[in-house]
Amino acid sequence: AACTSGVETTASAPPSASVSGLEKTKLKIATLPAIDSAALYVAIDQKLFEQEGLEVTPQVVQNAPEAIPMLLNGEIDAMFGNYVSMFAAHDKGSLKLRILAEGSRAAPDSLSVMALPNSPIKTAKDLEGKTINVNVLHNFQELALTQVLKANNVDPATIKYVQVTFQNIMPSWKGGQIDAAYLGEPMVTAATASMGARKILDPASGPAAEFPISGYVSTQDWYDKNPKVSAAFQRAIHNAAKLMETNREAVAKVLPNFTQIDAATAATVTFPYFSSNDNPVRLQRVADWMLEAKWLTKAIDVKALMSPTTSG
Amino acid sequence: MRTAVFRTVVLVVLVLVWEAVTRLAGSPFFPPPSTIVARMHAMWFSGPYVLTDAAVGNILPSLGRMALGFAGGALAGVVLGLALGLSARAYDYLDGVLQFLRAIPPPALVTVFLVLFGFGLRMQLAFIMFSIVWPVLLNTADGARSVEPLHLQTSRVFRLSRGERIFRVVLPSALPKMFAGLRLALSLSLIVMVFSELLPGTTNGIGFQLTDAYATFDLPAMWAGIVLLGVLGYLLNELFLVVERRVLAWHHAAQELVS
Amino acid sequence: MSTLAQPRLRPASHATRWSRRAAGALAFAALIELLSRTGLADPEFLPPATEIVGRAATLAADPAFRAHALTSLLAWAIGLGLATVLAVPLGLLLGSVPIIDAATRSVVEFLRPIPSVALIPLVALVIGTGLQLRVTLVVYAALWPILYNTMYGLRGVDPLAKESLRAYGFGPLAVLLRVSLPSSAPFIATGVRLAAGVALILTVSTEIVAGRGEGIGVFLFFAGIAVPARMADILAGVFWVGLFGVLVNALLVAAERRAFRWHHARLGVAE
Amino acid sequence: MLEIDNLSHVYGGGTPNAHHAIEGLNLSVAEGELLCIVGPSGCGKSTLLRSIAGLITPTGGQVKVEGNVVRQTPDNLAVVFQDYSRSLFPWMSVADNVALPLRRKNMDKTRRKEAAHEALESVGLEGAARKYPFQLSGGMQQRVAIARALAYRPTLMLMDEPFGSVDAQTREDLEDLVLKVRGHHQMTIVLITHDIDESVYVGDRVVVLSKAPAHVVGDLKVDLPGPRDQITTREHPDFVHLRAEVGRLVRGHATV
Amino acid sequence: MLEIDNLSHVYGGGTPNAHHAIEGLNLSVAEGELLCIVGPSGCGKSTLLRSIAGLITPTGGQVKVEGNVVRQTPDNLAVVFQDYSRSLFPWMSVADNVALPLRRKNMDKTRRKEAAHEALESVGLEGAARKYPFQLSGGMQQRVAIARALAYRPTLMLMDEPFGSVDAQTREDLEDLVLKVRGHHQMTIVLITHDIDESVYVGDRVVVLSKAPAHVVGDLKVDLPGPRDQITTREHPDFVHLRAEVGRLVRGHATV
Ligand SMILES: Nc1ncnc2c1ncn2[C@@H]1O[C@H](COP(=O)(O)OP(=O)(O)OP(=O)(O)O)[C@@H](O)[C@H]1O
Ligand SMILES: Nc1ncnc2c1ncn2[C@@H]1O[C@H](COP(=O)(O)OP(=O)(O)OP(=O)(O)O)[C@@H](O)[C@H]1O
Ligand SMILES: [Mg+2]
Ligand SMILES: [Mg+2]
Repeated sequence: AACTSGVETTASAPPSASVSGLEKTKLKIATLPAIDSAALYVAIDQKLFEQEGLEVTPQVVQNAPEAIPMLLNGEIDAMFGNYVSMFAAHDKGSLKLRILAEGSRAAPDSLSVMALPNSPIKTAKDLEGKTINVNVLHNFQELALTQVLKANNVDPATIKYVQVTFQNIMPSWKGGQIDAAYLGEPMVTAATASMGARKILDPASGPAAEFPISGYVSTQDWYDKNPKVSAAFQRAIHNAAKLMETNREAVAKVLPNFTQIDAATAATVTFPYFSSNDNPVRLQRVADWMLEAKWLTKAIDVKALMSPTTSG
Repeated sequence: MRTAVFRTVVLVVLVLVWEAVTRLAGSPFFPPPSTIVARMHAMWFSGPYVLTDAAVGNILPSLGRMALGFAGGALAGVVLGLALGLSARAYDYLDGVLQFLRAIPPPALVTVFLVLFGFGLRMQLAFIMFSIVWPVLLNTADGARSVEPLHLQTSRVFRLSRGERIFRVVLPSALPKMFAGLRLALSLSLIVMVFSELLPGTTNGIGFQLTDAYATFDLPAMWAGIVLLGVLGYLLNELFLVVERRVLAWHHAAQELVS
Repeated sequence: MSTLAQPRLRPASHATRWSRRAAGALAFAALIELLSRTGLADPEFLPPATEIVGRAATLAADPAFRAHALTSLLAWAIGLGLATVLAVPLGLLLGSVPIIDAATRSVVEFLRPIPSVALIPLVALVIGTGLQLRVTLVVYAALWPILYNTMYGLRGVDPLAKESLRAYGFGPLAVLLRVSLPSSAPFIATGVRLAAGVALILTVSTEIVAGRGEGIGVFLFFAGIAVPARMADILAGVFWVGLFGVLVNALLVAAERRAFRWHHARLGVAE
Repeated sequence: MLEIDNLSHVYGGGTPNAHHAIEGLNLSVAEGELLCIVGPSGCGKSTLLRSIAGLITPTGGQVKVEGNVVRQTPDNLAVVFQDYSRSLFPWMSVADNVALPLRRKNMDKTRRKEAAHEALESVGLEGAARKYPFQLSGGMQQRVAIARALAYRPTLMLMDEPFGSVDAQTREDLEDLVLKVRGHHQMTIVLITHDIDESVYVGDRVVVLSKAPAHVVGDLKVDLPGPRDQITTREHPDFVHLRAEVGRLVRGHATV
Repeated sequence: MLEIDNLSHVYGGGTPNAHHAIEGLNLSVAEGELLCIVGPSGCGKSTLLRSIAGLITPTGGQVKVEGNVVRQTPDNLAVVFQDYSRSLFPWMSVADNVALPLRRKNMDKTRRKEAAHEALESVGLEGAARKYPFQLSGGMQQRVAIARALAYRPTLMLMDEPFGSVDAQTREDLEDLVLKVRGHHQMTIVLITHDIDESVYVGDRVVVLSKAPAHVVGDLKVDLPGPRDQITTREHPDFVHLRAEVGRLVRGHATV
């Protein structure tokens, strides 16, 4: 209901018929070298974009904020980014956000707070007052963990977060400079297998279960100019996600193309959930928690930034 | 006096142009200077004794890191530069390795630094020193190598000791070039200080605030950091020039013969 | 080239000098090997030198890595070239017209300490990402050493040399170009050598943060996000960067020795 | 040709170390004249020369060359500096050093080269053209500086102790060379020297300066029969007399 | 005291520009002697001095000072360089320049200062002690270099055209000063000069060098009655004779 009429007309059209009338057919999308952006690659691999009449070129960037200038000056059409960053940018007016399609949600065991085998940390309670790494401060890792800690009767304010880049997590952890490591896949699998690390807490559990992490976004401006392309894009991503639910191999096959995960690891890691439909309710949670953490200056109505799911 | 006026005029005009252009452009990425200054005031200079807690907790540690790193790096640069400039042996043994290290981008070595020095201040200082030592080293070596031959011969004839030759002849003649290196290193140390505050485990500092501001898209805060760095750079440079004018008084006076 | 040491009857031969150089490099490699093998530094994060060099050798044969390297070197070369072309005239201007130096100093000194990390998003927004981003940042950083060495070099010019030309009726510009510039050229060249290193560092560092898929920095970044991080790859990449730095420096030094033979020969007189 | 009017110069004016180098100096030099200046060490001779060349702005009075007040270096002027070794450009060969000022003369490259070689030959340095200044002895460097000035063919030539570092024989040859060139090319020459015999031998006029602050204490016309000759001129009774006279003036004022 | 044995020096040996500066030069100087060296410009005098001071390693032959072959600068040696202005340290005041070498002499600071001021006074520069070298005239700089060497009280003093840039009166005073100091402190002095009169006046012996490559072409003992005096000595018939003799030798070999 919140959507413009233009979107609704597109929405009612059958996928195959929408080939004609697209505002443009060549898209450049910034993605991250992480499992989360797999749906885009599966959609390319399985020719789902082709079916929609789109030709999508992925542009791997090293972090999401880096892509925002590219989005703003038109070097790319859309990007894959985490909601916390995107909402923050939207809130500060750096970007008029438009969510094209949901991407990934945290699956159980795809994120994990872990301790080394000989660490005194055994339970969630032991985390109190400890130092934990995050990839970027004030991001979804902290947001989710805060909720889970609260649910476990741990005061989240006592946790000391330090920003540690990916590559330096292991040396810092081994060197005792962080007490517990906040890991994502494939590090969770690797740390369990090679170091015997113990899982203390799943940050994607309880109140933060199926926590939405990242999605495909563009600017409102771009969306207004390309409503049909947006719908087609959304359909292809959702179709890919649907396919991935039942077909692990389809994912494992594309991972080595854009991540540093080899085929063997790809077969064992825990995947996040790939969203096959858009759901403003679960996404609203992220915005609300950010507001609660005072990371936003005002509430965001997430639904206004999204389109209803148009695929099957 | 005339230059002071001129300088102020240039500065004021540029700031006004900046304000006008950013207001016209209206891009959130380029807030006008008035917004930035207001933000700086709110962040750092509105405390009970001018400075806020955030200023005390971030600016001071940053300056401390910078000062220590600069001092250490400058000293290492002067010592190594003299060694390389004066001794063919030291040059042969060390030059290759130093040129190798000089080309290495410090960000690529963070893990190695982390393993060798651990989290925190030690690693940050190592990082700053490693980055700023080069301009001092190369310019000192150049200076030490281009001492007027007749000065060296004079000191040899009068049998000055090694220490006297270094401190009373080589060092003073290398000083003008060394100062060029030190001046480069000074602003570099501000830059590298910012980088060092992105390193694993940092929890305060101007650089930390600056990157955190960008990560949360608080662009006025990011610009506040940039402007603060610029102002600090300017002030430190003025201080540096005062020292330089004193130390190199003979050099400047001798130069003013012409014009 | 020792000018301070007492004259030795025979200056060290080429063979001695090269063997010393080799000894220095080997000692450095041995230090790393030792740190790693003894476990003083965790070999998982600092592999032994032999492994790094071995890995570097295989990388050289890897077309993907060669493509990365080529991209980086291109950005480096363009950046350094532009920086030199801009900084020398600017240095001549600021170094010879004190009023301009004084008037612009606040602006220049204000701009100098702005770190490239802060500039990346802003520059990217204005001129886009890709080669132009890297080159811009490289130029921005590599400008300063050349600029300052030019300015300080001008101050070291013998006033009598300048007077000599002025006395023949040459104007300030002619004196600047015919006396001040050649006289300070060796020091400017040192500035260029400094800038060459700065440019290399900036190229790779920018790529690590915002490489858009190409460049040694991107290679390093991807090696770093692998699980576990491919430290041997990272350090092998670093090895190539360092080696390139050594080569470029050696080339520039050789060029300096040719171009400034008058300078080196005169200084060598003391031997 | 050259008119010096109540010239004064103070170094470091306004500071406690202010030094009065010249005070109220008046002097005029006619076209084609060769004026020798003698005076005690540190009196202000080089300062005077620098003022004439427009290299310093005197703090008082003025210098006129061909009727124009000197504000910057006058045209067609050449200077041989006292500190000749520093006035040569170390990055150029000797020949290039000599040829460089000729760029002001609208000569093409080959002509410049020729002129430089000619000048070097005239000072006995034909063999050193391709050497660098640091490869020359002190006296040879001094001769390069002289060759550079001669090659330029100025209308006004200023020479600051130009023959101080060469042996007796070469010195005489150079003195005669200057006299010859002056005659051929109608130069006006101001030559500072400490050698009293020399001042009388080459000069049309000898001006003696007092110790600092410098002013004129003696101005003697040298009326010796020309052309001058190292042997006969120096034996001429007028020469002996003038030389004694100049000697008295210099000595009197050096020790006052 | 000083023994020079078949000395040769080639600059740039092995290159096509090799220059034979000295060839097969033999010379010995007795303790306390004042030896003057004269010779044409560029013949190799400064090169010889540098070899004695151990600043260059001659390509052939050897120099012995007090019986020891010179490999590095001998103890208690002082040099007044021909290029005096470059041999002063521009970052030090004149007094500091003179005092610096005295650190080798186990003097405390005040003694060093005193000695420096004394030496400056003796060359007539008591007023310039706190100035910097660039603030002095050429002749004054030269006198600073002389003062530095004198203050050092060396046993062997090498002087390369030390009085070339000062006026006639000061020159005579400095000549007498050197003679006086030599007498008081038992120095051996080797003095290069282009002034033939000076060589005879101050020297115990005058050695004339040929043009490059330098070797000895004349070695004259100066047997004038002491103490020497600027007026009487120069009028002495032996002086006039010797001076003519030296002149002949120099001229003969300068033009060969
Ligand atoms: N560094 C050098 N390289 C090459 N040749 C040199 C060098 N120094 C001196 N010479 C040459 O050696 C010769 C002797 O030089 P030296 O300075 O000893 O002469 P000199 O007798 O002192 O002359 P002068 O009276 O002019 O000072 C000169 O012809 C000079 O060109
Ligand atoms: N840059 C300067 N600053 C201060 N004083 C100076 C400067 N240059 C020269 N003087 C002083 O001015 C006086 C005159 O110097 P000048 O060089 O003109 O003497 P001069 O007559 O050429 O002496 P000389 O025969 O020794 O070369 C000297 O006493 C000197 O100390
Ligand atoms: Mg003078
Ligand atoms: Mg000589």
